[in-house]
Amino acid sequence: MINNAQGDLRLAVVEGSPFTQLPQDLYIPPDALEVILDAFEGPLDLLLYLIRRQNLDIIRIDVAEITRQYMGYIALLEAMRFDLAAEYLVMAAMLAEIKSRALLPRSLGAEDDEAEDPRAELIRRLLEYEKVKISAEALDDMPRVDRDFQIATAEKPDSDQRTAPPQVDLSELVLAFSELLARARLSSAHQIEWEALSTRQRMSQVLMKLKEQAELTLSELFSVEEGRAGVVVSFLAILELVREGLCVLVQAAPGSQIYIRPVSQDV
Amino acid sequence: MDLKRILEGALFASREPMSIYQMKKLFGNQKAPTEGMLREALASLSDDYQARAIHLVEVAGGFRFQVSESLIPYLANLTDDKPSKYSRATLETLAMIAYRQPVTRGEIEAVRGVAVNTQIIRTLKERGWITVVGHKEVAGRPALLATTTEFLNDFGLKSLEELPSAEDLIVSPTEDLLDQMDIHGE
Amino acid sequence: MDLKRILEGALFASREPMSIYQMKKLFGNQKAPTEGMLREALASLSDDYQARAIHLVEVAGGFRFQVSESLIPYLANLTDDKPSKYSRATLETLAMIAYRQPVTRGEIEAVRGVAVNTQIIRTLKERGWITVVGHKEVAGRPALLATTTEFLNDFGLKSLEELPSAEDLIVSPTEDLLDQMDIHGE
Repeated sequence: MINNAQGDLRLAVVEGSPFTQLPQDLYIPPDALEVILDAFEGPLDLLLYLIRRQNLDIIRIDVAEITRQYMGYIALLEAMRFDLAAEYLVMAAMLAEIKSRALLPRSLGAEDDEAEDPRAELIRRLLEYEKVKISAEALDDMPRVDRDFQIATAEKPDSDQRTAPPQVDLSELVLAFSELLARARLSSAHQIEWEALSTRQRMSQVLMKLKEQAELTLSELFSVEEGRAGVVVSFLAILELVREGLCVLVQAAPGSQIYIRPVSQDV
Repeated sequence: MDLKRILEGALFASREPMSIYQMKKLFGNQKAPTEGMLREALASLSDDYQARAIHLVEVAGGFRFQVSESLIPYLANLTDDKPSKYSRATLETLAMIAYRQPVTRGEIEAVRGVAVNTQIIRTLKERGWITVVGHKEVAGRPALLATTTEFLNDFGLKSLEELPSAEDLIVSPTEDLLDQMDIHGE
Repeated sequence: MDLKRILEGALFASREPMSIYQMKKLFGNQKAPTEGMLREALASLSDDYQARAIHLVEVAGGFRFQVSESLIPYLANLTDDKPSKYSRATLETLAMIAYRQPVTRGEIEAVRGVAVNTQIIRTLKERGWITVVGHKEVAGRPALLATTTEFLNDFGLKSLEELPSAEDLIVSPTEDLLDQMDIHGE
């Protein structure tokens, strides 16, 4: 068990080894920053991490030290031009305020102002957030349907034939898709150009054939009856499959038969 | 046919947990068994399956048969579909709703210290785990969110009280936090 | 765990009949039992259920547990005749697969902005409308989903090209979309 004096920052024990000099520990390899920012669920989470890392008790945090470290992260993140959520900056301002208050002489008749003590408020928020964080972990550890257990069912007896499956009208499907597109367009991040449906359909067909045969000659995928347009569609589909890394084309020697295969075959 | 057999067949035919009410409904116009009789038959049925790979369990929505957790590694070999994993943000939002319900999005944001993405709420609603139970009578009338019976069913719970107690997880910060950290130590 | 228990659990967890091939697949990289061993275990399992309300039966696609016909009158009391409907999430997922195939679950999620529940994929597969046509060679080798011939038949289409262009619909939402909505008017 750790036995350091509470609040003695220079004697924190991290993963079993004593730390006497915390500041160096703040260094983070630049490429890890993005990972770190992703890893935190917000300023409270970051603060909690800084506190925990030193095995400190939340209610005894040394605001000056934590502020220094927090500012260190923020400065690094800003230097790396990460888009910091405003919440991180609000927290920085709050910490700075607490720190400056702490520097003021103790009394000055401010004792009646207990409720407004920003340090107490910060500690309350940290404790509350930690509770949520731990509850979330506990929730995720609980056995969950489909992940940790399955529902046991048996087929209903024949004649009863399960209430007919839902019927879907073609227009419902189109409407669902157009609404989806409209929504995706709002979050314009997904402006992907897609090939014509005929090509995508052909891609599916090629993959389906490859599932049965594992290898096809190119000529097997073209059919004369489809005419020129059909050949073009097949050709585009094959190119797209190769481009998306779903298939490879193999030719033993120039001028010989060209084969198409799925990228890897589970034998 | 005896009561136990009827219940057994009906439970296996149903995908959703069956409540006592639904079990009574099985008998239509005939005289339905009493709740006591049903529970007795269920207990006996549960015994029958003691040594098998499936078990009768009770969750919020009623009773259902469940395949043992020990089968999961085998079943995982059958399918490509990996069960959805949820991000920390989603889990924390769900935890807030489960433990503090009914709660508004603003209240969740206040505790987590960050904005709650609309998509998280949508994911949880779509999963059927949360629902809007009303609106708070403050400016903007924000929706009050709560967990559903389906949430309890999917987590194998009979009621919210069975959720691990958040208070127990951190008893007293001053003393136990250090212990906690040792346990969860990264 | 013994073979019989594994098969029992798997058969109850599966929604479709299980073939001998799939039963072997349960064992992943471990040494799979032979067909003889499997059939022996199945026979013994079938005996275990002789006197119960469910039976192990062999159908075209393999083996499955089936609720005894004697339960039909009881189960009939449960069904209310309200026709079921697919959720919006299911329809959107199907639409994504129809229009963007072959597509991975991750790609569907990227456009929808919400995790796609395993359940939805399973429902659509069971309905016979979608199938796995391959795997994408990226981390995790996600399944590539596409629609089936049955999908085309059920929607009265000769080919996917006959799917109405959804892009056209959002170009002039004011007219077409409203018409569309009139059809279903909520």
